[in-house]
Amino acid sequence: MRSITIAAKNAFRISVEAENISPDKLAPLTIEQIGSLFVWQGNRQKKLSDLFVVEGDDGPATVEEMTIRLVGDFSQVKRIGEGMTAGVVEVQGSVGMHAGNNMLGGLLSISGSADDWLAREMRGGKVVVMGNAGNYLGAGYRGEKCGMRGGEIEVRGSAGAYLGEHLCGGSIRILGDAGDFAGAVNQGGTIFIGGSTYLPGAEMSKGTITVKREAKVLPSFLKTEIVQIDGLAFQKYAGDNVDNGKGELLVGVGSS
Amino acid sequence: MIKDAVCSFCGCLCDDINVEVEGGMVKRVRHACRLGSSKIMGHGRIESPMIRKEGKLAAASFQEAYDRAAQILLAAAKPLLYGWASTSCEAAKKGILLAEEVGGVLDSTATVCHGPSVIGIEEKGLPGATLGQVKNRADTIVFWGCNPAEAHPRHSLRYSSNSCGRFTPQGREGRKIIVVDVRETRTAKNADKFVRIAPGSDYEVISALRMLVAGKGDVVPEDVGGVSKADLADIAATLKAARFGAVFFGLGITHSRGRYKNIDNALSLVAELNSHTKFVIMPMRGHYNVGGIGQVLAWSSGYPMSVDFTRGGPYFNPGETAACDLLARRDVDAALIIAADAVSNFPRATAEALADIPVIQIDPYENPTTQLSEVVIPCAVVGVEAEGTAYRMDGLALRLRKLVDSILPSDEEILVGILESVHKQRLLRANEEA
Amino acid sequence: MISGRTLAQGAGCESKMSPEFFKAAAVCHLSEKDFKSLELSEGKNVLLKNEFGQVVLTAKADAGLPDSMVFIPMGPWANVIVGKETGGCGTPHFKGLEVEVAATNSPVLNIRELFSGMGVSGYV
Amino acid sequence: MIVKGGIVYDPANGLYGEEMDLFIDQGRMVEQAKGEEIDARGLLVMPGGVDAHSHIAGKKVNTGRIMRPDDARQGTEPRTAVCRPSTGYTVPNCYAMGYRYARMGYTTAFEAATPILEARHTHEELEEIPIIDKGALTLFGSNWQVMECVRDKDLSKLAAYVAWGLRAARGYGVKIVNPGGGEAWGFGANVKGINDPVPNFDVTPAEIIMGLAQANEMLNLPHSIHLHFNNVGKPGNYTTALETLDLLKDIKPSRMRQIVHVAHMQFSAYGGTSWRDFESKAPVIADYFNCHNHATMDMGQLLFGSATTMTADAPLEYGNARLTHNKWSNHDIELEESSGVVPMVYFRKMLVNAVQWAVGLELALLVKDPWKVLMTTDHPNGSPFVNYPEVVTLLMSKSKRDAEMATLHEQVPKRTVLGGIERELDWTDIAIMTRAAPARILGLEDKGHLGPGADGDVSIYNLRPEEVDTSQDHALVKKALANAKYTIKGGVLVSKEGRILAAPPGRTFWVDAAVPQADTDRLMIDLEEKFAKYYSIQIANYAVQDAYLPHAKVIRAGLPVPLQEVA
Repeated sequence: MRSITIAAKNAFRISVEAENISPDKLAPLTIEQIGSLFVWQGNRQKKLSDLFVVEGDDGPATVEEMTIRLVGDFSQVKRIGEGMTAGVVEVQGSVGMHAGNNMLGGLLSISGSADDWLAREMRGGKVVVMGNAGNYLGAGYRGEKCGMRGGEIEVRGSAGAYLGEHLCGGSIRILGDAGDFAGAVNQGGTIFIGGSTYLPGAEMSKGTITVKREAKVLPSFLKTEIVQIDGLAFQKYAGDNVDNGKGELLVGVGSS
Repeated sequence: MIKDAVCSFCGCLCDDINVEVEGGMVKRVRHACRLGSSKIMGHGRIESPMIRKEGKLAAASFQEAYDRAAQILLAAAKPLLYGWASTSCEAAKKGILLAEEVGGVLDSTATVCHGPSVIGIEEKGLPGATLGQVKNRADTIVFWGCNPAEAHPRHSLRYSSNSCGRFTPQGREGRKIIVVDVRETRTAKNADKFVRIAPGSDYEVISALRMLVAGKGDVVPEDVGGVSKADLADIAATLKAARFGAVFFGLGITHSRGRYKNIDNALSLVAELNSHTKFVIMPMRGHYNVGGIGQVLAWSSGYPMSVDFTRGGPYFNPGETAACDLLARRDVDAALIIAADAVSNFPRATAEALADIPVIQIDPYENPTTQLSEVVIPCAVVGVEAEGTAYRMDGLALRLRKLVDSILPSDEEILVGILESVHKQRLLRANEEA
Repeated sequence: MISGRTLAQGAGCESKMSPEFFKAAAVCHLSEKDFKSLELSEGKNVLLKNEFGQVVLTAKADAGLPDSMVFIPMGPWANVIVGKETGGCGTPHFKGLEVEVAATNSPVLNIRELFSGMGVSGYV
Repeated sequence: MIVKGGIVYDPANGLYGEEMDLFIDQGRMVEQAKGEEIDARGLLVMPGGVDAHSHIAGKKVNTGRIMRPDDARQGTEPRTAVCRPSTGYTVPNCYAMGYRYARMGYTTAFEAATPILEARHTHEELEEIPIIDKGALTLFGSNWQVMECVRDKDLSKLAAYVAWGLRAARGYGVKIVNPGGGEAWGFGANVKGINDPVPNFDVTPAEIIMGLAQANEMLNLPHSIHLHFNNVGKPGNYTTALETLDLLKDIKPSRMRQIVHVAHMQFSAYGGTSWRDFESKAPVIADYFNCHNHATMDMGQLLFGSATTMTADAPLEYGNARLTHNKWSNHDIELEESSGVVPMVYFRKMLVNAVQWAVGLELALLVKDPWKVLMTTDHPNGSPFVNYPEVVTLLMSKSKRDAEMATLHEQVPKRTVLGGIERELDWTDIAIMTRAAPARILGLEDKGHLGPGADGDVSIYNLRPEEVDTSQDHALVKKALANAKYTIKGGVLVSKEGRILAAPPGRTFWVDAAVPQADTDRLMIDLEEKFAKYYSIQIANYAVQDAYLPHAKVIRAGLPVPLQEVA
């Protein structure tokens, strides 16, 4: 195994884009080479070592062997773990937008919270967030028909609006609440929300959305039966009928 | 007397304005509404460029102002170039070039009005038409969350409710007007049917209408967003019975809970109505050329607003790259505000972020943004003192005329001045380094 | 609370420093019932308060408004009580905000006073 | 400038692969010149490519961009010292259009459809496209004034209107899209065939087409009518195509060229009664073209992958959107037209798409005379223009076609004849179909050839025509065509091996046709009434102002004056 630590030298006011911080990019490089990779801060292209301190095992290693630990304030650092196929990225604290976007494999774990667009267009691997996630978790890019297609996301806290928009596959589990329009245009993925949400499953055509507590349900969903899951009662709905959708929406009954 | 001038106030771009000019001054304006007349007649202006010195704005020359503006932009890692809705496309073109040159983010006031409409259109497309098509054909018009009686005073007479055309010779009498809003506006008072919906329920109401239009009403509950199912069924039937229907929508729907999803859903409703009859939909654009900056930006960068040029290749993502996002996150370090009053129009906490960074203002008029600007550059008013292109709310391009002379440069000329200063200073720096 | 365009606010929006704009935009519309229940009369002021801020405006009865809803012309006064959150899509929530309304004897701030606390601060 | 030692294909001047030097001076081809030498020894040299049918500018193109940020992000290239930034694949930004055409060795492209009312917008975008020369065809097929002149059988007024409309739009030629259908779509309907009357106007598509074709020849316009048939994109529509073509066969051309140019023939060569029994009718269409000389076509080749369909055929787009459940933009233009935009993905394993792919190739291979068929993809309807090298290699290589066929839906061989076509085009054919013929069909005398006086537009490819086996080495050919070794535009070296070296502005061609004043006077009475009652703008604000064409090239045509060009 190869483990390296990247520490942010300070809190960044102007956000940093660091798509190079991923196991795939770093595994084949030595510590020194890693330091000379590029990152962007606004219109300034900088060396990674200008903004971060890199320490740990020297390379190279395979992607699978690679663990990257991020310490310090990464809340304004975007695109961490973009497109990673394997290995581990461990964020000790919070992370900026677009972490794990286009992720194909490996593990991205975040001990704090994640900003918007976490795991955008994810295809595989696993993302775990101990805190909250922002808007557009596991969603697609603007105008795209597909968001997340595969993999697994777990958020211990809450998630923002448009959770899993255009979801085409994979599963998302939120222990807390989710913002408005969770699972909009779901085309085959699975979403579980431990808390409440608002207007879930708008225009969903396939897939399942389970909301344990409360949800305002759209007038275009057909109320069907009450089902029991793990000893809890859920009201089942079919929809979204505006598009003759065959999705399944389950909303907890009377649990509190 | 200048005939058929184009009014540069709102997105209606009325082009039948007659203006009497005497001794280089506008004496009288005919055909324009109160909003347009007031603009064309002219009022209090910033007279000289100003640069802040020891905390106070002091008069400076244009060249000094350009140089200081260029210096601020060049020093910034992430400058924001915001506004563009009340100026010409020619200025927008130079602005985009400037944003590319200094590696900035360019955003328009669409971000605080029809930005959500743009995102909705990205989801569903826009089934629209030119306004003349509505005038000549529409027998059913829906105003959803908009109030043209106050925001676009001549809209109804020239293009919609009260206009007459080839297949609509009776004008208002031959039309059904439906207004959907949370309050009974002046527009609502003149409607055949006013549908009051609960605030934030637009999405649900539209979903219910989509169900009813498609004949799937059995699923719809008895009350949606404060409107009875019977009422909704009645509206759905009216829409389907139209020979040509038009939906105009405004900030009542883009600013409410649901945002772009509301528009997204409305676009689908209109698309589906076309399986039964003919229907079009369009946003009521506020500032006269907010449509134009969107068009120019789209053909220049591929995206219609909120374009981040910091890395050289355009990147777009409202929610991340829009002016309000960047300011709320304090993720900018300089701003050029042109043809917009960001300080007044942004939420207080967002506007406060502007006080922390150097601001360059280009505007004919003093406003709260002036008060916290580092550089203030007054300009000629496009459509009155300068020529240029603007795009009407339906996307139609018109050429604005120059009615009177001004000693002030146009926005375009000012931006060219700043661009030249950017080049000059960059060359100087390169020489120094060499 | 909802904010939106009015004819008078529109006419003044390119002359923001003018008294006309003040008159047009520093007002708060309430339903007739709410107007009465707050014991307001023509020219009286209301204080609007929420998590984002507070602002004093001249009260106006508006028959078109339902109860429990206030309307403020869009502009700097309304924006004091609008939050900076953009909800992931770039546009702040200008409409549909919860706000507490009370009658007040405090004066309405004019536009310069409104921004007096927001001067140019110490950037470098 | 001297282009040294190239193997030159200039079919318009009877050169079919001759080793020779070329000379350019002050932007034009000349007999002798000095200056910079470009080493083209042994390499394939052709005139700059000419695209006679492409959707590159205007409202519907920009609508495509606005509704497709997903497409824009696919082609992002940062700005350079020479270039503005690029974005997009099927709907590139203006800059990318210029750079990408130039990289392929193309130096001219014509926007295929602009309503007069929105021509200002089109010119704003055309002006922003760097390097290449441009023009825009003007839409007349559902125009109230046109239909009323046709109804009244007032041909001279119609000609006066066409001349007036071209001038107002700064347009190059007469485009007709789904004639009458754009008006019918105003109330959500369509016309079903050339003899189906247009609602409320008492004319048929056939009459509109005939009237405009006759007016076109009365005006002696450089280009013929440019026609998008009725029923485009529908099973069984080949009969509409044949009927329409036959309608026009006896009209006398005013110049040495076709009477009608058919846009994207591929989309109109379908048999069957539904998508179920959908099949190619390319052989029948090709046969008609082989037996008649009054019509030319462009392929409108479809390629698998992403596209954005955009056309003034609005009902077609509504159908596309409903069929594919995709996003849909529509735009009706008062008194003139309608239009629509729908993103599309074409799949190999989808039978309809696979047959469409074959139809385009069949047409180009079965029509014997390459002067009658232009290589296009109806960008971005069939595929974006950057994929032209794929089309060219398919035409040049039977083995490539066979390899592709093997990956398609298994029914394709039963629905098409492509598998049995042995023909492989050679460089002369390609030079005709991508250079000489489009220039001749458009009536651009200084384009598409390398004779003295022609524009100094030359493309040089890293291919040795005397050595390369185009039938087998198609991968090599495709690569070479994608990025010309050198592209010279107006005597300026603009692109080298895919790198843009210079981005001068291109020119915009438009046609100013003279008509008798008396006809214009009669016309103006009608138009003034239309503006007073029906248009939403004033007549004074209608025509495109000269400010929008700072690099205009006006071509004079019309009744009393002989054809001449002025700078």
